[in-house]
Amino acid sequence: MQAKLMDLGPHAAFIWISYAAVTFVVAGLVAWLIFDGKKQAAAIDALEKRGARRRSMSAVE
Amino acid sequence: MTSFWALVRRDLRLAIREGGAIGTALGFFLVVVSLMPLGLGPDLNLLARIAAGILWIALLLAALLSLNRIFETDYEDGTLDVLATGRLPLELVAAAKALAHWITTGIPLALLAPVLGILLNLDLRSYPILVATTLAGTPAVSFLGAIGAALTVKARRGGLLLALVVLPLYIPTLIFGISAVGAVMGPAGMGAAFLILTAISLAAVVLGPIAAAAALRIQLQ
Amino acid sequence: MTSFWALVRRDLRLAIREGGAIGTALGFFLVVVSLMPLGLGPDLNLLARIAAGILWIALLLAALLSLNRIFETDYEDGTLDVLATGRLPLELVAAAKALAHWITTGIPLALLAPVLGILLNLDLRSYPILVATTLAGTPAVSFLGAIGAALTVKARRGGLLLALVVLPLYIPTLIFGISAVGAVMGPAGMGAAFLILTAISLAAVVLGPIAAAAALRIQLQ
Amino acid sequence: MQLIAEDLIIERGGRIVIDGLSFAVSEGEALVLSGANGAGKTTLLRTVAGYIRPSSGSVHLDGGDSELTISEQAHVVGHANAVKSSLTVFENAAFWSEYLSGSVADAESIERALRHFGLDDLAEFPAAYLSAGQRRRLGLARLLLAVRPVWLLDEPTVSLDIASSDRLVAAVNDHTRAGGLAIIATHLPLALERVRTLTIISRRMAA
Amino acid sequence: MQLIAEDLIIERGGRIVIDGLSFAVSEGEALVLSGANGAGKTTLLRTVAGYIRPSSGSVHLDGGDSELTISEQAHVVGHANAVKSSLTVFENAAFWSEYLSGSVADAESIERALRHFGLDDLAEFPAAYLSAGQRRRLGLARLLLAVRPVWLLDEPTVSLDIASSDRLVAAVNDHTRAGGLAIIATHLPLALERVRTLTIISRRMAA
Amino acid sequence: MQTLTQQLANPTRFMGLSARVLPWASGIAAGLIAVGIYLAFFDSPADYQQGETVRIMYIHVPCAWLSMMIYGLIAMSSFGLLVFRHPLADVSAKAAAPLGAAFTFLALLTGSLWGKPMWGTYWVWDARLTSVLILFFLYLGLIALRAALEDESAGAKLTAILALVGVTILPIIKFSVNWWNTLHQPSTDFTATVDPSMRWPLLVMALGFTVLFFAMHLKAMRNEIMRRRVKAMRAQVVAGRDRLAASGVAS
Ligand code: HEM
Ligand SMILES: Nc1ncnc2c1ncn2[C@@H]1O[C@H](COP(=O)(O)OP(=O)(O)OP(=O)(O)O)[C@@H](O)[C@H]1O
Ligand SMILES: Nc1ncnc2c1ncn2[C@@H]1O[C@H](COP(=O)(O)OP(=O)(O)OP(=O)(O)O)[C@@H](O)[C@H]1O
Ligand SMILES: [Mg+2]
Ligand SMILES: [Mg+2]
Repeated sequence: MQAKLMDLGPHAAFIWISYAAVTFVVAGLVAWLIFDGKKQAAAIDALEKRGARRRSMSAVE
Repeated sequence: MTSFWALVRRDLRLAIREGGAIGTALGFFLVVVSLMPLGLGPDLNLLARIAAGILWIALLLAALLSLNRIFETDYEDGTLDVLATGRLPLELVAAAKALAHWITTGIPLALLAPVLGILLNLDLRSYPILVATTLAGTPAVSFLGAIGAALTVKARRGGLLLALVVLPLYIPTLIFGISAVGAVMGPAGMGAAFLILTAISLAAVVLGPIAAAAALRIQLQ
Repeated sequence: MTSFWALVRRDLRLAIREGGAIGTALGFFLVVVSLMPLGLGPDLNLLARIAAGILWIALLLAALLSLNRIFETDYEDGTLDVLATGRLPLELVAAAKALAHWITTGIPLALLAPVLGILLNLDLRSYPILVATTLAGTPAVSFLGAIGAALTVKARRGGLLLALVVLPLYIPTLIFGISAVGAVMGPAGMGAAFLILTAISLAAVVLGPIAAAAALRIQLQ
Repeated sequence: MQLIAEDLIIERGGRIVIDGLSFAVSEGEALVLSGANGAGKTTLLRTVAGYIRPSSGSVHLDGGDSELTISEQAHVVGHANAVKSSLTVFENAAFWSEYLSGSVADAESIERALRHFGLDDLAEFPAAYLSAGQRRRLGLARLLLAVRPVWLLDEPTVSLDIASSDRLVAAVNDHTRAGGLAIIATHLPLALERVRTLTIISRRMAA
Repeated sequence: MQLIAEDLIIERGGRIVIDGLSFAVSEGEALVLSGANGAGKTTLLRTVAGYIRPSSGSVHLDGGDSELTISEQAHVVGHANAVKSSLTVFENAAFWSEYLSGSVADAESIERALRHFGLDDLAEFPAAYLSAGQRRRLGLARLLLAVRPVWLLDEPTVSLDIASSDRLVAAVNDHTRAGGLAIIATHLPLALERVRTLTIISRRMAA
Repeated sequence: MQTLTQQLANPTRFMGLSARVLPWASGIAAGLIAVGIYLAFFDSPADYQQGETVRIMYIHVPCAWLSMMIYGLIAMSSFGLLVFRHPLADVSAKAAAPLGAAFTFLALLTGSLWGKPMWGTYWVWDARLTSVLILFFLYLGLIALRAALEDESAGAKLTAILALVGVTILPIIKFSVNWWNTLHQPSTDFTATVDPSMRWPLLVMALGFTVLFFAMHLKAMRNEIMRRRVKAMRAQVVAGRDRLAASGVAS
């Protein structure tokens, strides 16, 4: 429908699919990052309630 | 049966922890399927024609790469000895391990089949049939493969040897597997090939564990 | 260097005793080459066209099936610990093992190349070039593969994982290997592809052991 | 219940290792196998467990469940521990409990077994993190995870510290006191109750 | 010659196992490491051998060949034996002799090493045929196949019968008498000469 | 500069700093991309050769650039881990891998979708396309290898080695078009060749995507640090119950 508004020629579908795919993937990544962040924060809270001291990350090696 | 499912669950868990299992299998299929054109030349018509072959070759490869260790690790760390003292007959032990193997390679391939379909420009309506064919044929690969794996338990770097032993067993599956997929893609629809493929799988599910268990008993001595 | 050759000889001996080595490799190549028509359909023209691809795919397959255990068995039975106490740098240990692997898979393939040539009706005079190309390209497979094998030593059923890790590294070899063999078979003769292939192999022979040794050091901890 | 071996002749790799051995172990009794390296202790145990078929003679269990083979009524702990490195200690134990008893494991009995061998602290760790002795203890914990009348132990004290050895001895004593029987191959003196010793003489080497 | 460890702090899997340990072992001396399972004996030995890098502190060998690392001057015998099943006993020994000494092995010295550990009768057998103790002895035979001043032995007596244990003790005594030094982790009392004991206290478990 | 790296080296400082930067970065990325899209669709002409499909360029090229840039970042982080044992280096490498895989996938996808109208096919096996595909597989290999290894510190270092081995692919991608004749556009010094009317939207989009990645990477690193904290705290809780010396847990 947009395509009629804005004439993108015979290959409009390719353009729309490209932009849609990028939007979809980026949105998915962002959603995952936010969800994951919430999950870890909740886990830290729960552990603090159980009495674990907050400490900096366990370093690699 | 508790023992049986306990074993299946343990093997799935090990597969996930030790080799990434389903994710790795998917990645592997993706790489192999997209590498084939490199080996065979980038002729799209040709590729479409041999799509079924590519599907099955990727599966056989995954099987050969993952089967060789299914009994070997258990043998080496003493687990097989203890498994043999269970009330579960060794035949069912072998069946449980083959089943776990099928779940970690056959199912990912079935999941990937539609993706491959897209690459090959397949008709949307044929996806369910494609998936069904893959699911029907792949058990044969795992259960026949178990025989080879059991036979080569003690040949410590037996990858090539295992391949040499099982590839001949795979030939019927390969032939009918390819023609079943081909039939799906062509106009004929699901046909005799699909039925034969299912029959082969059923036979493999029954006979594979029996042969594998016999081989394992000898290796335990 | 005594240590180096002692290690190469031991690995060859183990390969022969444990997996049949050269015989198995030859058998394996034959089976794969004769299975291809099953997977791809029996079109002789087509097969001739993709002969080079078949040759290389068979080699990669053999490598994937045999590489995964080259460091793993040594790790599991404690040999790697002791190898590390030798005066031979771990880089040369890795190189020795990769060399032994090349001898047991690369050389059989070179031996088999003329047989494949017969199957494909090749001109007799091109055999030496065909063999030379195979010999020039196959070291890359073993030495790059050693990196993957070293990285996956602890992933106990790492067959698929190893494949996923090394296949991307193999792609340049595959591309130039195929075009080098293709050039041999076609009118162009040995060309740039052959030189690039040799260059890749040389780079792999130098870099592979370094990366593999770094990975092994980490696994020894 | 009595485990009886009659006129066993056992070959390994074409050589006769055990030549005409008979013995019996009764309920409540432990039999210690001793003998030099290579005398045939492991071979004998694996024959009793049913892995190796003797060239002649037989092993049978009088008074056991006649529908089951000896190996189905026995715990076998061999040189290898049957421990999976990538599972946690608890997962390892839970699997064997479920597999060997054929019924879903309850966490408490698993924890009891782990506690007996001092592994309760380590329950959530991957078995890859265990030291050699801890790993051996995990292998031994199997003995307490399912009730089986016959215990076949091949050098169970390997890698164990003194405290753990004592715990093993206690477990064996409990087992025999409860009417089980055990055959144990070992090079070390163990403070077992109700024990007899069978010394296997090597047929080929003085060393 | 003296092996000196200073202020070692060693982590495994994110946990500190050895926390600030210093010790020294001189020429002609054997140090026995004892301690409960999981105390950190293997960890310490592997750190001395250079496999594990300590989080802090250092290990060095005074008076050794300064061009070589400690591990290049040491024999390491760990829990695993580094024996290849498909090679014969002699081939196994010959390979290690050649590899570790860097020169072609003469059959006689290999046979001497095998004889010391009572393996000469088995020289032509594939190692797959060995019993557990015989296999361990083959692993130990490596000690006599190349001359190295430092011996790092992790529970060397596992699976050995009494006669073989004595032979091992004799080998260690010969080694220290000739000016070598040894660090030996073990749970069993060994009749060594010139020995000191270092008991590692487990940081985390009583059991 | 010295102090900045030092500040960043400390995970706690990093958490504080990144918490302040993150909203700004996200906002700037959203703004730039919005402007970029406006420019791309309403303020730039169709190409005289390629017609309207040229608008795919405004996402294809940023994704393609990012795919390489992210791999470069992973390689640098890996180097930092292996050589300097920088505590955040591995967090950075681990966080970047899935993002890199995603952008590489998008570069491949948008490229194919552009290829169909331009070249008449979705895919050709030419040097640039193949090398980007290899890059994608390398990302998959990095992710799979790390996932398969139980021991996190060994896994980190092994993955770093693989990343450094794979880095040889970057120059191949970059120069493939110049070394071999391919269908694909050569890397241009595009200030010179691309018309300003297309240059601006492309630049804005490229900048927007880069900032977007930067923001996502920060967030992913924060998540990873928290994940490690959770793990350490879990071990600590277990330790408390089981007499496990609390100081034994790494800090
Ligand atoms: C799957 C297919 C494709 C892949 C993997 C791909 C990959 C890439 C990569 C990696 C770059 C960055 C190059 C650099 O910075 O040097 C790039 C840039 C570019 N691509 Fe593609 N591409 C694909 C298809 C296409 C198609 C079909 C077109 C248009 C006909 C196209 C046009 C461009 C243009 C114009 C640039 C910018 C070049 C520059 O000025 O640096 N690409 N592509
Ligand atoms: N798989 C095998 N094939 C052939 N011979 C074997 C095999 N296993 C063991 N033997 C031989 O059988 C004999 C008995 O071995 P066994 O393992 O039973 O000894 P053991 O008493 O358990 O010794 P150890 O105290 O060292 O464990 C040995 O001489 C050994 O060489
Ligand atoms: N690979 C590893 N990863 C993490 N932790 C480990 C690892 N190996 C050992 N540990 C832990 O480090 C501690 C010391 O182990 P180590 O193997 O050094 O003990 P040990 O003194 O040799 O015990 P044993 O007498 O049982 O051989 C143990 O608590 C163990 O759980
Ligand atoms: Mg024994
Ligand atoms: Mg130890």
